[in-house]
Amino acid sequence: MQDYNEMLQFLDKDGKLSDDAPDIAHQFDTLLKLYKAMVTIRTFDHKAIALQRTGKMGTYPSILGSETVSVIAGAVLDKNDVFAPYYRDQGTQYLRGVTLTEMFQFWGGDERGNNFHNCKYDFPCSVPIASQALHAVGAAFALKHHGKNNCALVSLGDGATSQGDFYEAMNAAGALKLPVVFLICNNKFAISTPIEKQTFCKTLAQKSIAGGFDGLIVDGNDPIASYYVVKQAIEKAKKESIPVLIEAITYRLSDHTTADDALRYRTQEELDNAWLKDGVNRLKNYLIKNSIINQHDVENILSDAKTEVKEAVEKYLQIQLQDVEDLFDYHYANIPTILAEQKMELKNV
Amino acid sequence: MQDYNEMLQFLDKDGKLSDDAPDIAHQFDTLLKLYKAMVTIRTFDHKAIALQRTGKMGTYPSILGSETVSVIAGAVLDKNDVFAPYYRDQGTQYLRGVTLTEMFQFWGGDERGNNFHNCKYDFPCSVPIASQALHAVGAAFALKHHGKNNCALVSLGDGATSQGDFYEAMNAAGALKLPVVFLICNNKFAISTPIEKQTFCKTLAQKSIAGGFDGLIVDGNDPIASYYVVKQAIEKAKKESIPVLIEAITYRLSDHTTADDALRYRTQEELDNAWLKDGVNRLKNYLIKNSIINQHDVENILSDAKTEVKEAVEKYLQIQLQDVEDLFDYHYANIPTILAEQKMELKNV
Amino acid sequence: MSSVTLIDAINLALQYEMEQDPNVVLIGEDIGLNGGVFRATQGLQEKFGENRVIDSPLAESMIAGMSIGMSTHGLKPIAEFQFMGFIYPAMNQIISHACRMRNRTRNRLTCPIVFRAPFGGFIHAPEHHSESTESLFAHIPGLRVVIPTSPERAYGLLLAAIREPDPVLFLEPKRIYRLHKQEIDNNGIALPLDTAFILREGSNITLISFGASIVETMQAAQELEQYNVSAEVIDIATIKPIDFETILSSVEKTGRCVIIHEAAKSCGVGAEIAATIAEKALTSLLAPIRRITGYDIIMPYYKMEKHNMVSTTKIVQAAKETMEY
Amino acid sequence: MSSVTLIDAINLALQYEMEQDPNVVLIGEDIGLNGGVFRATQGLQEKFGENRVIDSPLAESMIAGMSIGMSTHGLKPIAEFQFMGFIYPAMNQIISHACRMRNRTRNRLTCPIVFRAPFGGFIHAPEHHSESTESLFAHIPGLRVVIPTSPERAYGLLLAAIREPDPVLFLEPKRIYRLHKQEIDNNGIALPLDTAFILREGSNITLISFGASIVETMQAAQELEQYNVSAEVIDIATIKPIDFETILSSVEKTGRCVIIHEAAKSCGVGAEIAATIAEKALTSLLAPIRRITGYDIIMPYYKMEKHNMVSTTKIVQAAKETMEY
Ligand SMILES: Cc1ncc(C[n+]2csc(CCOP(=O)(O)OP(=O)(O)O)c2C)c(N)n1
Ligand SMILES: Cc1ncc(C[n+]2csc(CCOP(=O)(O)OP(=O)(O)O)c2C)c(N)n1
Ligand SMILES: [Mg+2]
Ligand SMILES: [Mg+2]
Repeated sequence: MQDYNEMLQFLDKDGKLSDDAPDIAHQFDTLLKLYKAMVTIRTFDHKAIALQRTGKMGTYPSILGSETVSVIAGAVLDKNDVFAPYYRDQGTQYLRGVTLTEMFQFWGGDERGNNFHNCKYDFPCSVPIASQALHAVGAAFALKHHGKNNCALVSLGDGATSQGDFYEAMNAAGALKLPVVFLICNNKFAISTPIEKQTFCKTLAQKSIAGGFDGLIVDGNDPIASYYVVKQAIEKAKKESIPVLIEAITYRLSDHTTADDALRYRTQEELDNAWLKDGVNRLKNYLIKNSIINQHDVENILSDAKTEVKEAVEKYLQIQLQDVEDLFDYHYANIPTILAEQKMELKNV
Repeated sequence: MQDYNEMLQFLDKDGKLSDDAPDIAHQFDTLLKLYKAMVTIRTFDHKAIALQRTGKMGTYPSILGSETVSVIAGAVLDKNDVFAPYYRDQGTQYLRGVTLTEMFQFWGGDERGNNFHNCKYDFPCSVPIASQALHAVGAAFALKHHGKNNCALVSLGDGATSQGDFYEAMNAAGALKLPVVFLICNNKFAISTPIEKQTFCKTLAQKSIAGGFDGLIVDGNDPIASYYVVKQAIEKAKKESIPVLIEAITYRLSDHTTADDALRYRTQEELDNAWLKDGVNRLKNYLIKNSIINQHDVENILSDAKTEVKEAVEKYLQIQLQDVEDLFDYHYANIPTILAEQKMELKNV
Repeated sequence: MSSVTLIDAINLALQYEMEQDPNVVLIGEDIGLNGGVFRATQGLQEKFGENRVIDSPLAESMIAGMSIGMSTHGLKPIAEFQFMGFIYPAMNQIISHACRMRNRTRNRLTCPIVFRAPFGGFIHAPEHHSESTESLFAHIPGLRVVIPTSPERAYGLLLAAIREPDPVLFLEPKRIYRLHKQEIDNNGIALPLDTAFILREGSNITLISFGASIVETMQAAQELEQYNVSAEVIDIATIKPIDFETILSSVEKTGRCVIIHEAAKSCGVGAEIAATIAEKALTSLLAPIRRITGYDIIMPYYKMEKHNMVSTTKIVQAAKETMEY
Repeated sequence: MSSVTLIDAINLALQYEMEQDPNVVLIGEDIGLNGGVFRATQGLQEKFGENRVIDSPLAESMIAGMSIGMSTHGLKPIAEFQFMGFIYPAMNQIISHACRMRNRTRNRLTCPIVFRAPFGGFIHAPEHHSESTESLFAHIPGLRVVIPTSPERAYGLLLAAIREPDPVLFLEPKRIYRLHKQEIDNNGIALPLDTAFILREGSNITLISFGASIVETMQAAQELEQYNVSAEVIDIATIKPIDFETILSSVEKTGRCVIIHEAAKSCGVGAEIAATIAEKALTSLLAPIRRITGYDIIMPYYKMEKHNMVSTTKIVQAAKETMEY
């Protein structure tokens, strides 16, 4: 493993595989699994936006354009690793075991969506930018302290690399020699702010130098390179008990959230160009080219995804509202008198 | 100018000047002036500790061991540049025009010590670690905005490089292309925490890469190299309107403050070794070697310094306490009713 | 004269003062081309350029800290925090520096900064987008905290905040950003920063509120008429310093009072108002002071947040109970 | 039994619980070899090793943020902030995460963290070393705030804080760290986290305080005897939640009360106490509630700080005026 100043890519946007491609390029079972997950997430995403538009969900941040690396991180992480997501990590969360229903529920304004039933030790999405990086460092400390050979992976946006917490986390993870993978999803924008206004750095990977450890750049839309890099990073982090940073280059193909209108600050042309690099299509074409799937399979996969999402939506829409008690009951293990009183007060309204 | 991974040094600890030494090595007027200032600051420092020990001043952070680079920064800065000090910057402050009396007064627990009469636009010492870095960036923005060809210089300790504000300042100064010099005084300790526990980085200079700009390392006890590097950095910052970082390697020859006992966490031997590299002695020997001063001059310089410090102490000790009104009158330009009432209340106690 | 919403009024005031004073600059996340997430700064970068409307990197401590350096060196920054829930990374800079610079330098360096932040709940936004933690700031010496509740007051108070030589936290009740329009004259006239507004005169009870809850408070006052209760409504508007003169003389007149705010009850601003009334107007009180506020809980995610909102019904009921006491 | 100071008691409690519970770890600046700037953790690194007594890099947001990750993943971190004046960089982590994790995950992830910080003035320290901003934290849902005022209570309350399954801000009145010694039994018995302490019974007036001001409050109670005033003294000890049962029943008995704290008055914890008394015990009040507190100012540098301190004289005077009302 080495520092990269150049973006690692094996499968280029036109579907050409480079000669030095790693093993994963031929592990078609895995790739197919990844593809299916990506399609599911893209379908989920589409539906989430539709639910928002029809008033059945609130503000939602689409992951369109970053599914590839997001899904891959979920695939590579071990069950006993810890994941500290930001809010645009549906792909990773899905493969960690967060159910689509839980995701709808969370974005639907219901805390219970964070009560993950299949990955009890993952963090919920963090809204305050970069703050979750420190939680990952703390979790990695706990893992190491308890003698586990696991790591914590934290994901962040490009904008997050301007926040103090991101650097404090890198520095501490380095100083305390903790197995933390910093996965930066550089989708080129922080809401409307383009990466050029965010930093004077040529790459975000170089920021890892401030923590004293390696930083790699990968084409986050290249499934082969992303898988390879994320896997290496996680292995290195665990083996050497040391942090690693990955900058995954993607592009936000959607508005920032359903409350945003990206055409205020970027052109349709730029967006159209970015679509040409889309990772999900790239993987699909690669699988077709290698005769792993055909057009018919593609349609089946999509329809399976639709079914899965539809079922999740149905479940979501059937969820009963919480009791008003729930507003009070999760603040403390031992509820203080004043809260108990206020709870009674509300119940009597 | 280039990135240094190695510490720049021209005058080594044994007083040997390297062949490629820059002009400043022969600008003896300047060097003599610097030497005098260093002696004054060392004398001031000594006295400040004595005043603390005798109950005439509170907690005080000695600058012993970092006078060289501190004085040099003050000498190189232009009057219209802006200085944002941390709390161990007596050398720079002195040459900026902060009077010794003002310094005694500040460390003597009196806000009026911050009302600098000769450098009205410099910031006062900042106690919350690294926070002042952002003020320097803001001031640099204002300077540039008003079309001035000046820079802001912020000094920080090595410990300060773990704080988020330090990185946020670097990143913003880079992104906004502002003339800011980050001068890190790496005296090897943050109170008891050695630099090895502070970060996994080999150097602190490399942290500038996270801001996208150059970082240099200099022997902060080498007056020739320090002068050369600080001057180049300031010039570059102004000329290119860009930040630059300097890591000045020194060693804290004193306790952290008068409230600390460094022998709890480091050995006398380590301290004795560090004394061998002392910059003030190094400059003295160099000046003597070049026949700029002789032993007699050395004594005169010291005795002048003592006189200057003594006068400052006398002035300090004669300062009347503030009126109790002063507790209220500097919070707002327009005093709110409640404060006016509380002021009356206190006056009537 | 033009008919504008509260958020339009903010935009107008910003624009007015930027035209008058070349040292006024705006800094914040996405405030340029995008005009801010609520469009408060819409059109201003186009008009005043990137040097006066600065799209900053994403870092709140930096935004506050840079504003400090800008303000001590001749500029008048108006810093936008995207939501009040994201102001916490800037607490150190605000508390330890912006509010202290004047005092620690005995007037030498000062921080004429306006920190703007939308606050309050019930816009169905994700977590951290519904904060009302104004009382944290109302405790901080050296700061002013101002909250407008109408387009007119938004315009006049923001102008005053910008012209004030000290840091002002200007909290904007986002729920009522676009609630209704009002005719305002873009005449550059500021309102005072230490005077509460009597929105409605009354003789039986004083309802004291601020922020978006003013809406429910005014509705409650209206409803109380049915019960022959004449309610006086005070919008305290300046949370620090609070205009106790207006409050006390009203309570002395009515003898009864209900304090209303959206923030959590314990150690909220309502506590200070109640405490001061109890200190200075105890003998005028004909009934205990009531506080109708948010519960001492984290703002629920939006599916349930309405339960934590102050409602007209709750205010009316508290007022009636106070009357019947 | 050993005779110890307040700071010794803290050390003892830390040591006791570290021995009992291998998941208890300490994290902070200079807490290892150096034993912390006040020596609260003296000897603990030697005893428990660098993995349980972690000398952290210098970054408070990091200390709080790491503690969150540690606590959600099986450890019980006790984080030290060197002074309360340096806690502000950690506000975002404390408010937005430590206090919210349980609620937002419906009990799935929890944050049993103790945040320790020395607070209060009059130790002649430089700027930012004399803060009393406890009311900022007392407003935050999900947090507990605890302040001991004797070696015994420091020991028992700290043990309780460590064992509590939720975040506790444990504020240590540094002025009285070494004021006097007390015999304490190192028996691992914790005190409740929601109960005020009646330090002195009395029948004429209730003096309510917390933190170092307890010293002056007790002196005042003593002095008041000369004037035949029998003062009850309550150390509220838990600033959040406050034990209003004890407070209200005392005020109902005495009918008079003075609240004392070092922090600035406006929106201080005293406001909440006064407001609640005014709400729930108005009819018992024979005189207005008085607050004797710091002024609404920045703590002066130490040459003048005494003027901002609560004094026995001021308390006695306020109590006498209250009695004569
Ligand atoms: C501390 C903080 N400040 C501001 C925001 C508002 N905000 C939400 S997302 C966002 C942009 C984040 O950009 P980036 O990190 O690049 O992630 P992306 O959304 O592009 O995936 C901002 C400013 C926030 N959530 N937290
Ligand atoms: C935000 C903050 N946290 C903690 C402290 C307490 N403190 C004062 S000096 C210091 C160490 C600073 O070390 P360094 O930056 O290396 O500077 P030095 O004192 O060695 O010159 C600490 C932790 C502080 N002043 N500010
Ligand atoms: Mg982005
Ligand atoms: Mg140091």
